[in-house]
Amino acid sequence: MSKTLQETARNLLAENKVEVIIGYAQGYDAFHTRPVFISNVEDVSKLIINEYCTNNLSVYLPIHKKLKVGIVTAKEQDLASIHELINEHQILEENVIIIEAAKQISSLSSELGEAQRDRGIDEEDGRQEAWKKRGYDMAVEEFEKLSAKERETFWDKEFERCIRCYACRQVCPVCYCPDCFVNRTMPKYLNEAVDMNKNKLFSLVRMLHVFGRCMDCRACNNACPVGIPLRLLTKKIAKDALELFGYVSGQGQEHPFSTFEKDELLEEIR
Amino acid sequence: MSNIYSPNMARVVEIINETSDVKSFRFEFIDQEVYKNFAWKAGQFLILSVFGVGEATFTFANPQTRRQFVECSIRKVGLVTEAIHELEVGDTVGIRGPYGNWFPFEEFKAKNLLFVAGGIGIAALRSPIEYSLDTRGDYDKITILYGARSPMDICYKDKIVRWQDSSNVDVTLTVDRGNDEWKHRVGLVPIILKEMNPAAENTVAIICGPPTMIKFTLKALSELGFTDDNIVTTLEMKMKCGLGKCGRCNIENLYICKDGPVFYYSKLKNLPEEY
Amino acid sequence: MLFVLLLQPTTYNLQQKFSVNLLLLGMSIMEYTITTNNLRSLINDLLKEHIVYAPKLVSANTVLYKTIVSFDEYDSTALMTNTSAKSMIYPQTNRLFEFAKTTDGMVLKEDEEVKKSIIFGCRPCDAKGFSLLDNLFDWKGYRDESYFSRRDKTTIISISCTAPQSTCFCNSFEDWGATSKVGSDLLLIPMGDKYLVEVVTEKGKKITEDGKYFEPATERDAAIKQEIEQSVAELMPKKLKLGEIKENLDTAFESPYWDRVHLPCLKCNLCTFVCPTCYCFDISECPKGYSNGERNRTWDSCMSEQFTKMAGGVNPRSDSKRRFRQRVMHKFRYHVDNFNEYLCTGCGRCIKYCPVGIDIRRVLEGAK
Amino acid sequence: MEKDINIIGFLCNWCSYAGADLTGLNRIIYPTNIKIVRIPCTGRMDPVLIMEAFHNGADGVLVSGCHPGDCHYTEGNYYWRRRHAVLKRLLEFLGIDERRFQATWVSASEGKRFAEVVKKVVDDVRSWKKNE
Repeated sequence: MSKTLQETARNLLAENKVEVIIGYAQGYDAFHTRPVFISNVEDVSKLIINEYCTNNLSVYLPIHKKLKVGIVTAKEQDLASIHELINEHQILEENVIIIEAAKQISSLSSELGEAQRDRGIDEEDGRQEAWKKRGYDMAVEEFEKLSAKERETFWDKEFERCIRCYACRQVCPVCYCPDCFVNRTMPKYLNEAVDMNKNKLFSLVRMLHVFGRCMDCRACNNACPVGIPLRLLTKKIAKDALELFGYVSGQGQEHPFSTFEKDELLEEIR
Repeated sequence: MSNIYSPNMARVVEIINETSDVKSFRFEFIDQEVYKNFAWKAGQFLILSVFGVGEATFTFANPQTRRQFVECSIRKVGLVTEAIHELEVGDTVGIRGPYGNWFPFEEFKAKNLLFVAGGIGIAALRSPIEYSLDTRGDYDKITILYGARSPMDICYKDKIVRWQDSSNVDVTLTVDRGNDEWKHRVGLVPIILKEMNPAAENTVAIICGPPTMIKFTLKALSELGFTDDNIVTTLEMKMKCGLGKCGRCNIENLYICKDGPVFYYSKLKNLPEEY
Repeated sequence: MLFVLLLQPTTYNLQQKFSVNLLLLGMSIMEYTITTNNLRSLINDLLKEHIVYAPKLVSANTVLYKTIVSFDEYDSTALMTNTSAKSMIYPQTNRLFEFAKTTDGMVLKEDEEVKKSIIFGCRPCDAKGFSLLDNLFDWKGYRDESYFSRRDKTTIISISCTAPQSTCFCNSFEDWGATSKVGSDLLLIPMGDKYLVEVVTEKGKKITEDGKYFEPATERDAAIKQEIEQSVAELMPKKLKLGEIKENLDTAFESPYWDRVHLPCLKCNLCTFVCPTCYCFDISECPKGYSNGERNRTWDSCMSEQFTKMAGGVNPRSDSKRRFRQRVMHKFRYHVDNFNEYLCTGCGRCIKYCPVGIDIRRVLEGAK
Repeated sequence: MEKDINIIGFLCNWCSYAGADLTGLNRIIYPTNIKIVRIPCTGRMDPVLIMEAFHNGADGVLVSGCHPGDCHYTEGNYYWRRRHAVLKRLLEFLGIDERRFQATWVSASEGKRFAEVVKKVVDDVRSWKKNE
């Protein structure tokens, strides 16, 4: 598998189709990989692809938007993120060549990937399918059954240990704002002093900002050094998007917050 | 105070509007005992706190020879400086310091002094200028070149008149863009400096200003024959503690707040350009 | 003869025997053993007068130093906590003082006396971190009381490592091994159902002075200790040639190496926040209402853009490369120039938790 | 005395704020637990402010704007309705009781309705606080 990938990468570089290949290389041990930037043909042998390729490499695209990049995608979500970034005009489609390893390593079929490239699934079924494929499970529903008090206690305990390293934000492909709201000084939303409430506020507002744009790629969840289950939140916003607006991120639909219908959600606010 | 980060209380006693965005503030310590032990030298800096907003670093604008009060000239650029500009006479602020090193005047004895200031850089050079005027006998000729963006941006107008009146002091003013009433020179500092053509022999150049100005002034000075160990500059960096601990103002292993802010160019030249 | 006699198992009146012991041998025996059960009792005793921090399982795969209320909360199985022990003495948000506007003007109130505390189950790499911080906070004639008020009242009881992780590289540092004592007050070396106790400082001695849980160590214990050291050393990864690395870094500032190596780094603050030695901080204001508030010292990171950005917008370390270089250079070059020691203990957290798998060992080895 | 509840009301400048004014002009009595913040339009409502209010000790938050179709800026409140739906669910997910965060429509002429709304919100928040 890695051999095919290396071959593709070598050809792309040799034919000058890309300036750099962003892929995965061996990490500090056999169970970890790391992102790697390859611009020399000699280095392509570093590229590997296996089930430990967990990073979403599309996060590097807005940073290097001026380069012609070949990017390895290891899962459906990575692919979806790239298309989301193109949709949001953060990167130019012609600057990106996707080396889709997702087909090879995941048991998921490539249909979604095909559809992604066409950008625009309109049938309800397609979206439902995409939603299921990304592996959402039932934990959100189970969590919702808890009482408000139990939920609050749960999150208080989780966010109490947040050290606000902002790894979750930095690894997120759609968190590309050059000036994040937490860094602003006028008004100063977040004080430098770290407390549980403000940690919670940061994550909640981040979730609202990535609502409908989050591909549930798990990058933030994996990055957290203290194991805060951020995936529970990303799954929740994905679920709400589908339930409220029939929306699945990365499918080329108009973002739910940039449009509305006059006769919807009539029961919500009276 | 046991805590090295605790400031001493001081009161604003006078506010002078220098230009549209620069004000000079005069502070007086509430505890006179504190002030007795508060000895600074021209070139050092202090950390000023506005309670509820934060701290920021400023150089002393008046030299140790004129210590009726502590004076700082402050341009409005950010959160803290904006809050300082809102202050009124009688308001309480916190002051801690003095920190950093100072201009090595003992090494300047019997030499000519050339001060080159650009923009708000004059605030950092005012204390060494006034110090050298107060100890006038120790130095030979004193030349001052001060450039600002426009006639409106010239600080210390009344003081400059007094400097000009002192004996054997040559003050040249320049602006980038003049107007009808402007009787002094027009042009960028490095160009005017070359036109002035000061003698490099037995002269120390003391410069302060924005990075681009410093860069070109250094070039002009070397063309005029100034050697690197006869150029002194003072650096600006973001600082939080002033004590060499917070870790942000370093160039290599030097901390600007402890090993600086005053550097000979001969030393600075060998450091990477991370300032 | 006498020596052997004294090493018989004793269960009572230990304290008296100890004093005899010390006197007779004319030297201070600083090694004891303690059984796991006695350790439990010791910690539970100490809990009466101290705040005790110990590794505690807080959620799946997350072990952090937390205040414990009984020995049973201590998680002895975890090799390493997710974040380092530095926050116990140098908290992320450390209040310097409170201020209040009163009729007498602005009044500052510094924090009251801190309570005595114990960090239990600290790994030697974390303990070494404190010895590095000690030097820093007492540097250039300024002694930082907000750090030392806690430091002086904290006793560090370390437990040596039995097996390194694939991210560990503490052995790269001079005189360093699994049973290194730098920074600890007491070092415990696990030996099956008991621990060998090495007394390192006066503070540590105070805990053993009480004596009722301790037994003097035998020659056999010392032998076992050596065996353990040996076996752990064998498991250790290959050493970094730090001397060479420092020499390379001395000339590497302008090297094009940094143009490549920083590329994967996303500039989160993770590596610096989980590090036992990263100390850079910010001083920030936390207003409470119109006239009150507090001033805090909070951790800051050279990885963040705001770290060196000045009010006018000028930033000497504006790009990713410069910030990445600063972190590596500070730890392995600048700090060595100033303190003659590396600002790293080899705990490997920055490698293990880096979201993009940057391995500082590899970065250092490649630097030219 | 037991500390009474605090509610922060974010009212749109054009309808609900005027409605609240009318309540006062008509001398209609309503609970004083609500502190009002005027915002330009519910479409401009920043969720950070709502979280801030909760974290700074507010027991409840009420956001009120023009009825759908009546927005001064034509469609601001439609956008708000969508964002509110998401925010409300997320706040509930994080454990903020649904009674504590409420939204409603009050027009400039509905002074009486505004008093009723505030009464309802205060009652709801009180009932939540009682079980806390």
